[in-house]
Amino acid sequence: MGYQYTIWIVILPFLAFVINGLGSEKLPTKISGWIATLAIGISTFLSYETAFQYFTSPSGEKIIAFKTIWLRFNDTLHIDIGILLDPISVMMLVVITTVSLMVFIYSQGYMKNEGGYDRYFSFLSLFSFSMLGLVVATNLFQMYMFWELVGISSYLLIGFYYDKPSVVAASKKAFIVTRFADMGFLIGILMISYSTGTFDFEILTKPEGLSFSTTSTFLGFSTITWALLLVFMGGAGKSAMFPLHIWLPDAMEGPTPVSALIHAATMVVAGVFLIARLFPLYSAFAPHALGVVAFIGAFTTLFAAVIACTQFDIKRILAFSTISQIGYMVLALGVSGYGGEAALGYTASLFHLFTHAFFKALLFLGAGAIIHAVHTNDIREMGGLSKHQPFTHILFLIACLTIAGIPPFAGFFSKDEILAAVLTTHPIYFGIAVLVAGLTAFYMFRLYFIVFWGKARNYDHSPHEVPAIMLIPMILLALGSMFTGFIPFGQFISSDGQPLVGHINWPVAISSVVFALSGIGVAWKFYMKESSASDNMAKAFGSMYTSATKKFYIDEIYILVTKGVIFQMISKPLAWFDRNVIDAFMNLLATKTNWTSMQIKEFQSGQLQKYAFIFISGVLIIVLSFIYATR
Amino acid sequence: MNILIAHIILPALTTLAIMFARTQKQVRAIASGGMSIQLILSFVLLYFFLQERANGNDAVVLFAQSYSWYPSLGISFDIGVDGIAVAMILLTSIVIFTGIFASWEVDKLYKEFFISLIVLATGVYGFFISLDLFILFLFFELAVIPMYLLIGIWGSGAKEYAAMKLTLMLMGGSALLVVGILGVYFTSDVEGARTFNILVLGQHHIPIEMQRIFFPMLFIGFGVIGALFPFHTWSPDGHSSAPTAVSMLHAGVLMKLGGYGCLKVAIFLLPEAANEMAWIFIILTSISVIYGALATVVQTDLKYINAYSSVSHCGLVLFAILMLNKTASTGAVLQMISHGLMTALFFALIGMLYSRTKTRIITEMGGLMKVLPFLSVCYVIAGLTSLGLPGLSGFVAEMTIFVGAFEHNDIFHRVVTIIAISSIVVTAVYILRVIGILLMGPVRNEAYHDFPKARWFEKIATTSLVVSILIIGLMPLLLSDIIRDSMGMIVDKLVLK
Amino acid sequence: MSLQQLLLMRHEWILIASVLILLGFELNFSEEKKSNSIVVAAILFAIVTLVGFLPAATGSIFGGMYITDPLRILMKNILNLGVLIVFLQSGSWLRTKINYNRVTEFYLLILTSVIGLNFMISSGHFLMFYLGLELLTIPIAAAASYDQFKSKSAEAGIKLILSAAFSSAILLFGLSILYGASGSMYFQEVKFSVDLLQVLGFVFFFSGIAFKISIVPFHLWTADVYEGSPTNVTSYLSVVSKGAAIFVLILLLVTLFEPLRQVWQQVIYGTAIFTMTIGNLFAIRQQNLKRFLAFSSIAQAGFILLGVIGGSALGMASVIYFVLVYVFSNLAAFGVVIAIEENAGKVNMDDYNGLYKTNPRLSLVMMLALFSLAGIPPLAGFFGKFFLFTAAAEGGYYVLLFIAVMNTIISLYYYLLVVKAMFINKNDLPVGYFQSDYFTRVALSACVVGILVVGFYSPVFEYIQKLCFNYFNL
Amino acid sequence: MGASAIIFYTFAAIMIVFSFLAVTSQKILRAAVYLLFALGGTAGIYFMVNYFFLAAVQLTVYAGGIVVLIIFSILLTSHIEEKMQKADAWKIILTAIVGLGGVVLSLFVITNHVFIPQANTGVEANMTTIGEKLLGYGAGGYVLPFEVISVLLLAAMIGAIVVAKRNKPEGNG
Amino acid sequence: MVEQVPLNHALIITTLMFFIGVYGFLTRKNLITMLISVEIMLNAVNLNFVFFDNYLFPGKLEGHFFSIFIIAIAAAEAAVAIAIFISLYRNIRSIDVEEANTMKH
Repeated sequence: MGYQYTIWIVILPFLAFVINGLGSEKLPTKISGWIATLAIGISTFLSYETAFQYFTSPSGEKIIAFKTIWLRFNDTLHIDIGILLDPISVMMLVVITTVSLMVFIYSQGYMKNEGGYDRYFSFLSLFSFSMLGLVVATNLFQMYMFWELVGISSYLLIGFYYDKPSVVAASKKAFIVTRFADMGFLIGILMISYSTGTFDFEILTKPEGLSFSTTSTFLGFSTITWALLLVFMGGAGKSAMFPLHIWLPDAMEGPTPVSALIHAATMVVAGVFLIARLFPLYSAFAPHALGVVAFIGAFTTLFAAVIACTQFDIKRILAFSTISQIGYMVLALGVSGYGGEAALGYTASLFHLFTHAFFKALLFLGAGAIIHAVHTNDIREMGGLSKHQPFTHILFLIACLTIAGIPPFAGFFSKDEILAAVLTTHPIYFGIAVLVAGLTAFYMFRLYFIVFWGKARNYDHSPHEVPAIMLIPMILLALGSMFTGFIPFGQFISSDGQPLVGHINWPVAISSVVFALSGIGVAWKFYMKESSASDNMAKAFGSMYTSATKKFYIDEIYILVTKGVIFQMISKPLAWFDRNVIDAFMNLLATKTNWTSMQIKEFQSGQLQKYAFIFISGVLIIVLSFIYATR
Repeated sequence: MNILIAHIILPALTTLAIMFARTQKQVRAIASGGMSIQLILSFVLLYFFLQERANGNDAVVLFAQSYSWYPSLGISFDIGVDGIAVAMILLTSIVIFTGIFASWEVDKLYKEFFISLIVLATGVYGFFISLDLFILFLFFELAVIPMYLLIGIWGSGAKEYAAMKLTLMLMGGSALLVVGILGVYFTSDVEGARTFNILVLGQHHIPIEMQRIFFPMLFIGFGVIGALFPFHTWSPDGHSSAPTAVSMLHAGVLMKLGGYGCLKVAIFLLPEAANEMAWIFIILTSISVIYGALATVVQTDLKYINAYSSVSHCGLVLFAILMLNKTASTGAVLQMISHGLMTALFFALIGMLYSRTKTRIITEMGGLMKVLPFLSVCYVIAGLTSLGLPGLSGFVAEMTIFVGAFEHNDIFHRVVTIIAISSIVVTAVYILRVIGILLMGPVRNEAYHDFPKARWFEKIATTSLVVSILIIGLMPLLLSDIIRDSMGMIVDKLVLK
Repeated sequence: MSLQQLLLMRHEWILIASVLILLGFELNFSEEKKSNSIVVAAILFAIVTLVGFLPAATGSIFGGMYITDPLRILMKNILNLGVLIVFLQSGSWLRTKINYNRVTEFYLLILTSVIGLNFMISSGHFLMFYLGLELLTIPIAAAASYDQFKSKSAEAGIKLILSAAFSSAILLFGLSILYGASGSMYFQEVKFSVDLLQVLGFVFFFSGIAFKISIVPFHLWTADVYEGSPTNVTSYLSVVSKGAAIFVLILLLVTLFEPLRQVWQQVIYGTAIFTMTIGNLFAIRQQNLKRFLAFSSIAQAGFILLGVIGGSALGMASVIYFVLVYVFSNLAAFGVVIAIEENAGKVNMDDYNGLYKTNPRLSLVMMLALFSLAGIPPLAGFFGKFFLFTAAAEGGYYVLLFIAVMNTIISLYYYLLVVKAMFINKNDLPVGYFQSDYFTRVALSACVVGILVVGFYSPVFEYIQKLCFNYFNL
Repeated sequence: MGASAIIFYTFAAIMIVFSFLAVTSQKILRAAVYLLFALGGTAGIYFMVNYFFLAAVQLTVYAGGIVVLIIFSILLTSHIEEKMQKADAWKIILTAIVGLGGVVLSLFVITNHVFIPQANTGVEANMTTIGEKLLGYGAGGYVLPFEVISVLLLAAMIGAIVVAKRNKPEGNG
Repeated sequence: MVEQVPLNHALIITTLMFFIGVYGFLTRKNLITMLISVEIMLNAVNLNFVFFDNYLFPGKLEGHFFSIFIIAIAAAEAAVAIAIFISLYRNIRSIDVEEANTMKH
């Protein structure tokens, strides 16, 4: 039984992109949306089919469904384009197509009144195509290519409302920051490929056949450690790990469905996927690199959670929550071992990735529904929406409960696994993780209480419930959030392909739930009714609070480095240098020639006798030099 | 008739026909017709080439012909193409074809304009097909000189200064070439009569101490036209003053003569010196790469932006060549082609935008995406090619170069390679900056709404370039393999330390 | 001495015959018909040129005083071509009222000068050489001051004849010393060797020829004389007279002064650098086109020395070939200058602004000529210059070659200045449209054909090359 | 020192002194006359070495022809009494340095050279020999230069006439 | 050959005379006196030829004939030169060499 049809999973969105892109001026607007949705719908169907077929078949082996040489570098290195099916890629296929399909359907309603409908769906299809291509990549370089494509489609989608300057800046920032990270990724790839002579995952994920020198080459790390760190840099860029997270909050300038798809559920977890993909390499050759990964994950999850507590833009809160949640996943990967029980972190991380996709997409779509209704992003201008948008309210609540890790919602299960994995290896990180669980519950319910309860505001026109076409995908996602937790994830996905039996670690579960509930309680206390408690709290933290609202000034530092240092102190002087030193030097050659010409013009004095004088002097000098030479 | 000769006869006939044309319409028709046939001819050449190779003809060059010209000096009209040349000829054909359409509306001395343009193209074709150093040099200069008139007469801004500077600097480079070529000619240990034939010279040895003298001359000589730092300063001024089609041809094709020459003459004929001295030029070129990119970041004139980015990209070409291995050199050729197409597209678009907005300062424009969607999308595609997006040609080229550069594992090569790689970030910065200011944002001026949409000839020009970029970007294997196969001859001579 | 032997001097005889025929015509033309001699002279010289190309016997007569061989015949033919073009270009100037009764005299002066250069090239004895040199110069000095009512013309004449007298006195001083050292004046008898006395004599002697070629520092008369003289005379001076001197220089150096090779290579090495550089530096800022071409021709002389210095057959061939190319290129440039000067009375570069608008053909000819001088392919000048460089490289003079190629950039700069003036610069009052006379057009067309064809038609160079090799192997 | 040597040195002294006077005299006509004396001295030396024909030519062509020509031209262009301006001092100094340098250099070279005389062929410079040689066309004959110089003289004549003869400025129509 | 006068002495005399001519040519302002200086130079050369002829190669007479021709040419040269002087004099009313400098640089 073959998997050849899987190629259509990838190709169909691409076709939708091409049709929508080329026919943008000729197609009726409605049609373009349906073409794209149809394409992704079929892809979704095929993905489920694949998943069913793959996970029900006995072997958990890697399957190459399709492969062709795309570009040859030298005798050993070549880029292939192909489709690799293994547990994580199949899982990702399901996640991506599902969320995509939901977002596509949702967008039909959400974007109805926006211009550039066809452009929107064309870019969205491009994104789905890139993301699908990324996860099924058979080799590092194919992954890198689609990685870049994902970046550019993200850029295009963030910049959808391109006539707003803030949008332009945000899209630019998103692309450049990730690009910077990708540079590291690329160098990492090159280093790995130089050592192994291949890009192929089939070989790279079987570390038995590889050998690396582990002698330290630079700053105490071995080459492979450096390479994997650089690869992680790429992942960190896409997954918005500290300090490369700055683009993600700004990326919320894009249309909200886009945020749901790209900046919550799919693209941002590409980094996690990347590390998971190369996990055998990491754990076999670069434990130090994994340590760094864990540290970055732990730090980011706390850092982002703290900031999220202080923000007022609904989408930014969600963005920071995303960062925080991805930090969780990265942390889990970082503490994981390879094979057996030690690899719980690996499974947990991907499990969280899976559940997170559903509830975070739901959160964003819910946020979209709210924004759609009230035409603002600022939660201080919202309140009492539970009356106006009952369905949205319920769905949003489900999502909040899920992310807070309240059983029996999916988030509880995945988070529990992560906490269990962390606890066994790093108690300090466990402390952070549990704290973050509480913070998460706090800021999510802060959001929830302010928006849906609180004091009702005076809206320009009364907010109303969103149409069915937007509600249906949300409902489906809510179902996912509620029930995916019961999937025996370890059965399907583990680091070494052997089934891993997950079971709930009760002490951990209880502590995390307690923290979560207390977070919710604090939020209820502060925000359910108008109260000054939150302000007092903020005052108590003082400068800490202020810097958290300012996102710890990371953006400012970036601006300083880019605008101040690179732009003002390097590029401008360089441009000046080019014009006024190098070019001036070339001009100087010319002007000096002219100048010399002016200086010697007196030799041609018009005086015959001077001519004769020079004549005879010339003769005599030549003679003299010969006399001198023969002496 | 040999298909290669047809490549230089056809432009010559076209110029002749233009001379006898009367109206602007006729001139345009003849020029576009001639260059269309030329384009077809180039594809035919590619087809024949592939067929020959498929039939197992593994000669170093195909379609070789030799007509003795100055037998006493060993000068003969030796022509022949390998894969690299075929690729470059294709590039030239595409760019000149689009260049004709991009200059559709030249109405001042249009006859002379098209004649000069096609003469320039003839020089380029001749350069790529010749196997004899003398002929090669002849065509090289033939390609450079029409630039003076083209910029001087039809240019804008400080055109006289720019034209003079460009011509003198390029001819300065070619002056070095004379010394280098003659040095190679006289010091090579060819038995019997001396020869200028590259292939013959390539099989013989030149004393290393002579190589040390002539390699820098040849490399810098070709490097000047390839915008080698610090000999690149003709480029910003020249491009900014040149008319559209000329910028296209110049950046698109003419600058490639440099890389091609460095590869096929300097390195091929003087491999030992190349090995020994590569590091000097690697430093220069890696400076070129990053310096050009950084200097681009603050430019505001569209043409300056492109000129400096060309410095960066062409620096990458030379950088790759100096890596002295098959992969990187293949990447260099790919980069030449990719950059040729991309920059031609850029310049074509800049010309089209300029004809509407009458300014090239990006800060004076904005929001063009709304009013000129077609051209803007093309511009974005060009930009994405420039920053190396997969699926477009730039990615293929850059990755091949980087992989090739990583085949060296000493610390020096690693460091310069990483410097070169870092340029892709800077590239992204300036490309997005331009797109952000120029195309995005609110429409800056109400008058923009009256702009004519893209016209048919503009569409032909841009579309053919975009399609070429896409074809290479999506299916690079064919082209890359053609080039790689021919690279062996050059690179096999290099004894790597 | 048989008639056959006398016929060896075919070139000279037919020239002398032309002089006599022209004199006869002059005596028989009425006052109003003087200008007919323009036609007569042109036809006569065309015949002279044609006859020169007929196959001829070679040998030496008058006890070795007169030598003729295929190489020398070729040289004479090349120069004859130049003279013919000068003749054709002179018509319009001679038809002006000021010259109404002095037409034939001009041709007579030029013709006698040509006789002189023929004898100089064919000389086998220093006396013949000297006589030829003087015969080449003295009539031209008179012709230089032909414009009686222009003080500049007289000034040019003075500068020419006095510097020529001075330089030939120095040449003679050197010659006398060489005579004292070697004991003979016959080329086939003298045997030089390297000692200081002969070096002294050689340097003095060399400066006399260098003066004719305008090699720095013996060049200073050039620009002034070129500017002041009637432009036809200037073109004769810059092409024919200079070409003859170059020819005789290479002939003497590689045979007679072969033992002094070390010496003259060093002398030429030094002077070549100065000649190229100074010529170019002065040419940069000239406004008067005649002066401009004067300095450019000085620079060209410097390039020619690159071919001389190797002293090889290839070098010799490249020099001869370059002179052939130079004849066409420079005369084309002068032809345009003459045409503009006669029709608009203007010789300044500013006056050429916008010329392409009104006189596109003339501008194109000028551009071709200048590009050929600058050595731009595919014009003949490119080949000429490349072969000169080849000759220098053959001798291993890479440093000199490097300086030379750097100089070509400067030269390109100022040639482009003129091109810029004609094609790019704007002008409210450009030179008006005019139609040149028939002869000028023929002359310019011939030059253009020469510029375009000589390079491509390789047998020309191959023929010269063969002759030079034969000459060397004698 | 024999008589002939004394006479020789006397002539030499006359030549040098009058040459010098000819190039320094303030009065132009005097300069011409001094030139005449110098040329005459030269002729005397020619007589001494038995080159009578040459001496005769020297006297007739040089002294008789050229000097007269010069004097005529002086009369045409200058006032005889007028004193000529002196050249600038720096010019004189520089020129003197160069001239002296030239003398020193040349004499240094010349006097350091050992001349080896050849055996006398016994040919006298009498009129017969000269006549034969001047019209001889074999080796040692000078008929060709003799003819060439006739062309030269013709050219010089034409040239001189063309330059010196003045057209009426207005022409004749 | 003059007995008891060594060749070197004779050559010293001619060299001196030659450079006196050079000196005159470089310093005299009047064109005619410049011509006179040239004549002196030529005369020195003539003497040189004669001395070499007479001392070193007696009986060959080459120097002798050379001198004759030099004299003839000097005459022709002088004639043309003077004609041009007169032409210049007509134009600028002066035969001062320093005033014949309208063309320069």
